[in-house]
Amino acid sequence: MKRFVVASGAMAFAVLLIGALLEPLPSGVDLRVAVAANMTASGVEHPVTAVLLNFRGYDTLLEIAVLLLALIVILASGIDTTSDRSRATSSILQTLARLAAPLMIVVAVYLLWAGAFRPGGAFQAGAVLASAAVLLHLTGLLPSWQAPLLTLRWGLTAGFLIFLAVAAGLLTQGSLLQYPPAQAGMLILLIEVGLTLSLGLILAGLFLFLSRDPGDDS
Amino acid sequence: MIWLILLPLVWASLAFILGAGRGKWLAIAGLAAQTGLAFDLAAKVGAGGTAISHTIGGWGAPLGIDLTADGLSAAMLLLTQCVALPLAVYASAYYKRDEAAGAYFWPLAGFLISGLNALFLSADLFNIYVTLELVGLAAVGLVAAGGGAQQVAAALRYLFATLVGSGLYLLGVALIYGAYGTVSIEVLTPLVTSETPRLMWIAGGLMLIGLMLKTALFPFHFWLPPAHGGAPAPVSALLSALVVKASFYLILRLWIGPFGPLIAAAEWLAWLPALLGTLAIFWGSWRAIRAERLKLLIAYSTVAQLGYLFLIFPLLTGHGAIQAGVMQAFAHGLAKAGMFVAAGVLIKATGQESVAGLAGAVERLPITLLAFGLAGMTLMGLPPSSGFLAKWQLIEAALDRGYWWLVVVVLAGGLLAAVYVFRVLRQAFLLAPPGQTVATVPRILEWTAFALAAASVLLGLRGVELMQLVGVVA
Amino acid sequence: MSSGLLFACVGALLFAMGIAGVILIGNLLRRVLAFNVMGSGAFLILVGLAQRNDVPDPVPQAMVLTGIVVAVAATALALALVRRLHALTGKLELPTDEI
Amino acid sequence: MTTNELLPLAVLASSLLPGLVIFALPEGWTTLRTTLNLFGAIAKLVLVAVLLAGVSAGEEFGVRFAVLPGLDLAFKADALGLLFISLSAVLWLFTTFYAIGYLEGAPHRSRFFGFFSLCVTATMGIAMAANLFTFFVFYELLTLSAFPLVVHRGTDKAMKGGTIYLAYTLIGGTALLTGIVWLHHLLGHTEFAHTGIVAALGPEYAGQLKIIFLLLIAGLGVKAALVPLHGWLPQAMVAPAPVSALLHAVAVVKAGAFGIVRIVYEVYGVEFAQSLDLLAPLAVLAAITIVWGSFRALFQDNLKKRLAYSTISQVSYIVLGVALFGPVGTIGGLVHLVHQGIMKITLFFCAGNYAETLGIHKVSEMNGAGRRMPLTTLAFSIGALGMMGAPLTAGAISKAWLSDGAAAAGMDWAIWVLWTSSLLNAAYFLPILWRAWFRLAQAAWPEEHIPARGWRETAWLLLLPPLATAIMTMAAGMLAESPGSPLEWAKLIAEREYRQGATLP
Amino acid sequence: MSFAFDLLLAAALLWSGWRSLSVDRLDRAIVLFIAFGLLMALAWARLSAPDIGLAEAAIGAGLTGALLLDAYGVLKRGKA
Repeated sequence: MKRFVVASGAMAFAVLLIGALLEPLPSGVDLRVAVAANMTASGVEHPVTAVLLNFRGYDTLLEIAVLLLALIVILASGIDTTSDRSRATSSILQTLARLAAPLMIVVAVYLLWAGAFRPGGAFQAGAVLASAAVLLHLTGLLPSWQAPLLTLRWGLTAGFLIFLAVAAGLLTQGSLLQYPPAQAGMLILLIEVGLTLSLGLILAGLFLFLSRDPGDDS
Repeated sequence: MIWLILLPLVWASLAFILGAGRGKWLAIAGLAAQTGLAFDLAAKVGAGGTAISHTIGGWGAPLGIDLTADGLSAAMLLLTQCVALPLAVYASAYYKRDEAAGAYFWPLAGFLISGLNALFLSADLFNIYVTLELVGLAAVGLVAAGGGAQQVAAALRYLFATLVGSGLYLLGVALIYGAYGTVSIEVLTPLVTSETPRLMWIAGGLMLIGLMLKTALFPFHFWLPPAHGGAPAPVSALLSALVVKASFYLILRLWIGPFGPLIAAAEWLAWLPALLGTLAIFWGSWRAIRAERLKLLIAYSTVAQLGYLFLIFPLLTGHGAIQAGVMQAFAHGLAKAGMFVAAGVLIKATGQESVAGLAGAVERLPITLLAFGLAGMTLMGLPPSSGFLAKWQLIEAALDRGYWWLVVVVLAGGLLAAVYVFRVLRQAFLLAPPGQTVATVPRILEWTAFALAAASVLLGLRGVELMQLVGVVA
Repeated sequence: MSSGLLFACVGALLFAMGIAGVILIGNLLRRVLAFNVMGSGAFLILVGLAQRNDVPDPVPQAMVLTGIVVAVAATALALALVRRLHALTGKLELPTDEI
Repeated sequence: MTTNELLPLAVLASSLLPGLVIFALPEGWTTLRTTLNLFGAIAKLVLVAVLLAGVSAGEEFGVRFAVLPGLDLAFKADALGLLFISLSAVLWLFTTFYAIGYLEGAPHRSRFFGFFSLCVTATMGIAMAANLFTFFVFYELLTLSAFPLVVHRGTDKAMKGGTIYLAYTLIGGTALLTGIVWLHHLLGHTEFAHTGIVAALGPEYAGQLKIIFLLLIAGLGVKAALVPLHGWLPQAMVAPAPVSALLHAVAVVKAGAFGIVRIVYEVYGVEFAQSLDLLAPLAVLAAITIVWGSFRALFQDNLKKRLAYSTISQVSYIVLGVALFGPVGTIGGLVHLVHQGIMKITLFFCAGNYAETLGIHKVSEMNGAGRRMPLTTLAFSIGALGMMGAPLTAGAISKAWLSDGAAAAGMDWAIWVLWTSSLLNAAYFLPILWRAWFRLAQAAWPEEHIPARGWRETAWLLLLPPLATAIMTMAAGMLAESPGSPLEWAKLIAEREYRQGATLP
Repeated sequence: MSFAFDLLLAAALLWSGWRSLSVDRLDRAIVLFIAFGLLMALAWARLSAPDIGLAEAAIGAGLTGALLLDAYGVLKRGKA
């Protein structure tokens, strides 16, 4: 009964929504213009990066906080002792590794190549780093992390703190994250380096802390 | 005012770097500073008589993100810091050294509070989404932290509730951006008219439902009692006093902001929250009256008290409704925090979770029980207390519009509250069973509970400034 | 019909699918899947609707990037709790009894 | 802040501050606690004396604080208020003495005296409230702070009594609140003023005003124990004797009665209330209560319960006096507010003495008590005779004025009510006196705690207060016409409450 | 032409999404979900949002998938 009600409700909702989506919409604000107009002042050439780290950099700041937070929650929620070392022998995982490894290499290469002519991709870079670490771990090449040591904790928070410091430092310019156009590029680059490192560590941590087990203490 | 957001982020991450269970002094110092900032901001807003805003990155909406502090935001910020600071002091004494539950309390609490402050200040719908997630995940983490099966289950239930809630909200934001190309509240509000596309209605509905889910308004309250009733006392207090208020604040903000024209086009909409609020009051009180465990009783009382907040929606067209809502938010925030921490002391001392186990508590822990009583006074809405002022304003606003049944609901709710509050006090006044052992608890725990409860009562003697502050709109 | 709108509609369907899943599915791992599907739907709508005339708009794209990271954080958190629950109770469902 | 503003606050503080300090005191520090109590009580008496002098000299005492925009916490010490204040202040002093003696060595005394002082503070606030909002604040404060005293013993029986007490008073409070907010909504304020404030509203509101009046009286009627809202009072007699004495003979029930006085005279205005024909029904209700209370008292064997029903009946004399249109009735009612307090507290003190000294709780156990405890029994007799309205006692004065008032108001039936009540009073008091004085004592007392030593039939602290109040009873009766007596004060008030200067005999 | 491809992609997305929720075996569901993630990446590319595409591929499909699979592996052994 419940199934039926919920399913039909969801169906009806989807239909309603699609109907509304296909209606003609009023012409509101067009931010593309604003973005394009301010690209030169943003300190980067790639619009998405400009939005991500300059125009709406504050969102990103909080987002990193969310990510860090998630990691802390995972640490806080305690260690589960059910897992054991025989993971690497699981057939699915090895198939996945075989399937995903080439793809990831391709992605990483693409990223490097792309990074050559446009700044950005901190997320992608970090993510790929993390995924690489994960893959290594899955194939048994990288042990999972046990307790977060001081250095690791620094590494995890470094990117966030750098971002925070820059943001706060720029308060001298009048408001949070107000880059002076001249140094904007350099500052953003600084932030991105930090982020890439910490994002990589955090994303990897999400996995490596989760899959920790009392067995391997190397 | 930007520091209200940055400070907690800083001390939270530093506390994390310091390691498990450390950094309480950092947190308390930071919170003390924030409290000062919040008062300062409130004073500025109140004196200036106009909202203060901060354009991040100097871009300004719609391209950039704006922070705006009008009377409502300033008031909520004030409440947040004023509740969080005593709770921090309490928590610093509550968790034993290297106790699993407390290992990561400080970072989590820090992120939670920064999320709340950011939410109250933000004037950008998508940015608010991020803050919602920050608050929600931190809250879930606090519930789960080092807990047993029951807490983890409660945390999961809570997690999915809050994720679905923010998911619905996000979809709403997506539709709004699609329709108007902006997510800045100031820019959006003038664009919306009563003959807005259907998308806008859908967006409104989605956001409203999502936020009601996060506020645990009946019938979306299912997740709240296990989560608030199962968590450690300081956490329950934080969640009941502040977190649920955040999503309520957001509903109110959107209701009188961008979605105003839609509401005006369909007056009857205002009765939906009021109706649910009414049901919440009766159902929550009823469950509280029946509850076996003390903290569960308090959690259900939260369900009931949240109901009052939603009674104001039909009255928003009149005057004084928002004031009543804010007063209720303050009353419940302070009182419920006080009550939860008092319950924490009682449980710590008697080692019993059940209401029945309280017999004789009044002899052993008079201060804590006095705190519980004062908080109860506020929840019952008996004078002199902020709860009473809230009820008074609510009733008067209802009379202004001639909505008699709201008056009846408010008064009946007060009586029901009396039933469950005195159910506890009565038990505590009974003679102690022979051979009952009571562990000694740090004095500071009792006194923080008392301070919070007393604050909720004393506010009932001087509400003028607060009400004037709330009167300040952008 | 522009591909933007097309994917927006797909997003709508995915969102509905996901939310129904979150409500109905008891198995927590599947519920996590459903939540992710739901999120993807919302993201598709955000970008697709904004680009309904197929002109790329960086702002919603940046928002979606943020959203994806938030979503993965939430997912990891959820999985951690699920595993914790499983370690404690050996179950993959939430206890149905309301306390 | 001028002295005239500070004085009312000082009156509140004189019991509030000692109370708060006492809460914090460790159980053992008896001396300090006692000193604080007595200091507070005496300080209050002095302050009240100053106020009395000032008001009779026509000075205004008052102060107000804004709680919300357009909502003030306001105090004024006017003639009517002072009537109640001075009564409570005087009796508080005696009761404090009595309680110290009564609770010697009992547990939780800090708690007891703390809440006790809170109750007195609340009573003072009620008396000095300058608007209905303030009145309500302290009215509910009284409800709350009395609860721990009712359940002080912590037994299941006490809990039952306490719960019933709460159920009645909280529901009554809700009705009262409804009326007050409604009124505030109509008028924009609820300030008390001579000759009333609601008359300004105009005829089209008559219907609403009647309903509001009903709500207000219902709310206050609970504390004033008007039939059928009286059920809690006999149950609340489980409280220790000093509590019954001060709270249930004086503070709580009087708070209700006093509230009715304020409503009729200073909110509705007695003439306006008459024009809405609200007074006659009130009078009828009072009459019913008077007769019913006395009638029920006949069948109570438990001494305190019998006194409780007698209270129910006697308090309604006040309401009746208020409801009798015309200054004479007013004076009768007001003066009875004081007289009933003095007499009834005497009776409760004595009842407490019997219980503490000889373990007597039942009328049937009273045989020969008079021989064993002559002084206590003498005081008891005076109080009882006063209740019956015997000559030379305070009761006689009240009854005389009340029946004159009834005649003046053309409600002759009320006179018959008074006579019936007096007869019933006699019927339930005289047997007690007869047993106490003339029946022979049975072999042994139920449980004798305090042995007699010569003249000292019981502890001094238990003996002196009832004697003092008994003497006051006689004095109030015999010196009624002399200046400064309750009667004179009541006349002063009555003159101010009637628009056309009152015509007094 | 490209629109036809879009339609195909849309259909694939819906199908994989639906199956990942409805298929009875959990491991299949997870693999399907990873496929879904990769298809999402393609969709992003079609929406001229390469950044999201990369992120989706790396994070959405890669990391989430890995997390899910790992959890699945542990839980399955926990059950057995």
